[in-house]
Amino acid sequence: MTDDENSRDNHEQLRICEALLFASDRPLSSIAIAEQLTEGSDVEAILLNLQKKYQNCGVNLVQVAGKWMFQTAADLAFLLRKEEEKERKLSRAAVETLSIIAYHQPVTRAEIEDIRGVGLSKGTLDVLMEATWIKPLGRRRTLGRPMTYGTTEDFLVHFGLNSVKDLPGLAELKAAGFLDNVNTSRLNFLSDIEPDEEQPDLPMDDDESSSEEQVIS
Amino acid sequence: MTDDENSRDNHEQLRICEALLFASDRPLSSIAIAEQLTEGSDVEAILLNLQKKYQNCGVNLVQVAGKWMFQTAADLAFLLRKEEEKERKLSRAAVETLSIIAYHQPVTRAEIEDIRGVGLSKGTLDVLMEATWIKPLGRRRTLGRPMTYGTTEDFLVHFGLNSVKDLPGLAELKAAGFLDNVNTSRLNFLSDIEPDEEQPDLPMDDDESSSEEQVIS
Amino acid sequence: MSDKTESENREFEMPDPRLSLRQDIEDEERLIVDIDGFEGPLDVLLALSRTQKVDLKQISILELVKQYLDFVNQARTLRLELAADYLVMAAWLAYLKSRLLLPDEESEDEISAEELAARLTYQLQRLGAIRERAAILMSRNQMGRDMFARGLPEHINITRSHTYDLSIYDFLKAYSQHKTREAVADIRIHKRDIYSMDKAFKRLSEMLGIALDWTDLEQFLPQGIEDEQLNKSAKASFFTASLEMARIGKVDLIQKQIFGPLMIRKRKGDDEND
Repeated sequence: MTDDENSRDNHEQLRICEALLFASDRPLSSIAIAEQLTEGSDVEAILLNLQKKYQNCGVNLVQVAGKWMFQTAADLAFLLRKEEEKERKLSRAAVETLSIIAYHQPVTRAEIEDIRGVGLSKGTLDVLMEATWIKPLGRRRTLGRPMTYGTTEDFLVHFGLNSVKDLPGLAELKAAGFLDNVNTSRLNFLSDIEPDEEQPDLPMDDDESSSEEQVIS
Repeated sequence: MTDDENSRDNHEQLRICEALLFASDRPLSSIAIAEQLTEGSDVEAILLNLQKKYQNCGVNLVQVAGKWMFQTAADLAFLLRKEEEKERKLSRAAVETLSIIAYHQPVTRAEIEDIRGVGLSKGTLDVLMEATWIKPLGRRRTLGRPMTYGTTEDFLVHFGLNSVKDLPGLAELKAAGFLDNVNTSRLNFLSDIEPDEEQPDLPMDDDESSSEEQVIS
Repeated sequence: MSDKTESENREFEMPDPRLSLRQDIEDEERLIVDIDGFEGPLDVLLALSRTQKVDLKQISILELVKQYLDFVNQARTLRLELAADYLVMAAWLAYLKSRLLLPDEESEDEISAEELAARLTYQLQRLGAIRERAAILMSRNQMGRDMFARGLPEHINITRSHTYDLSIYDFLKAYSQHKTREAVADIRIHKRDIYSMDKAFKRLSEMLGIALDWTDLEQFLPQGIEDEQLNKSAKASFFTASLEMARIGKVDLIQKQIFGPLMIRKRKGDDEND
């Protein structure tokens, strides 16, 4: 292939990427995109090129939930904001519960209640699940095998996060010890803290590497 | 306004146009677009500019019935999915049947009908099977040797579950607000789900030679 | 409620608006608390700690305990119904206060007062921290509000593992709805053996002729009933029957102490009228 042909081919691959991503209202993984490209194409490089191309446009190519998608530029929010489209009205309890789940996942209902110091009213988890922001993650291998919850890809997309590792202030919370195991005996400061030796279930506990799988759902 | 400012403003108007057309769920008239731009902007000129910008891209700005919209470039139409491959919604009956199979597996067709209190229309199991969410598990050692069904690996992958035991139990559904209309005391009338482990069904046998994969469950 | 994010953001710099010093009340130091606005005792403690206008790391637990107990007392003065949670916390804080004030006795079993105070501080800080994160999270640009995805998506031939679209929510909802219907259909009330009131009335009337003086009602109960439920039923029916007989003037009833035996006697001169 001549240089000229080569660059023409590159341009073609970029166009295909562009068409795929532009047509979709969901983030696409680079693997899914690569399937549509000529074999041997460097999909990551093409995506970065495309991202650069749209850098200053009204539409940007962003990475969310470990995938790629086009969305309108954040600085145009005030112009585009649709007032009539009611944003999801979440109760204070729901907002707090959502952030506890996001930062502590996988987390059980009892742990959420412990952190908030109050029982979780019926329907709070239901509302968050209906919004497709949380999902059951599996059971903890402890007494009673309680269900744990975590956030979904939709959650990441909605808040423009590439992964749960990108949650604002995660490192500070961790450093302050606020993400340590939650003792779920109610009013736990009344009783002595039992050493929590339970095996963390499932993906995503404190080690960074495992949270990756969690993001991809 | 200096020339420089002027061109910056033009670029801004172009960006707004671009974002509006990208996010709109229908083609927009130039009048509708003009409403969102700074007064006195030459909307037609901006749109023509934008059209030119996208001329050789994977996406083009086209005019349909006097209105403007972004569309995948005609030469990339091969990327577009054929209509019949569109994502389909499952019927209510199918979703319910799937949930019963998931919670009660291994379960026969007659049992599903018994549990739902209504006959299973032809094709419901086929649809679930086609979706690769259920599979035959083997025959029950009872009169008539009816086929039993269970969920597949794909089913677990789809919902991000490790095992069917990770499905929330009744008490958890209740706590999450799903069973709102059920009086708690009545929950006693409902048995919680215990995945049937003790008595595995017979593997598919002699009379079906095809069964190799199905045995492995 | 409407500008939730904004007001929640502010909440972190200013004393909680739900705690206010009301000037129009004689005792101008009185802390008026909007209990409905709070979600549990920890929430109240957190709000109170913010009125100290110090970094959460330097909260004075003693001061906080005082404020909380004041808060509970105020609520009681106002006859506001306080949930048990609040009272449990009050009791615990009072205990903590006494422990903090008294010289600590060396004890192996008990956790030191300082340790208890530290745990409370930790809980408050943790809740405070997650609240801040919640506010930051909600103030982020949100999809569908501040930024938008393609409004006119075109179907692209991306191979997906599934052609069917089903969310876990819809899946669980379907099963729950099924269970809800089942719950309604499955109610069965089992027939129970009962000892009818008529039967009790008859037996009591007959036996009263034999008993001459005050007799414990229990004595009239039929003997040898094995079924506990039936026994209870008999007891209830005999009690009701005795009341009925007292009402129509056939017997006198007396009970000398609460939960004591119920004594019954045929009313004098009843025979003549009969």
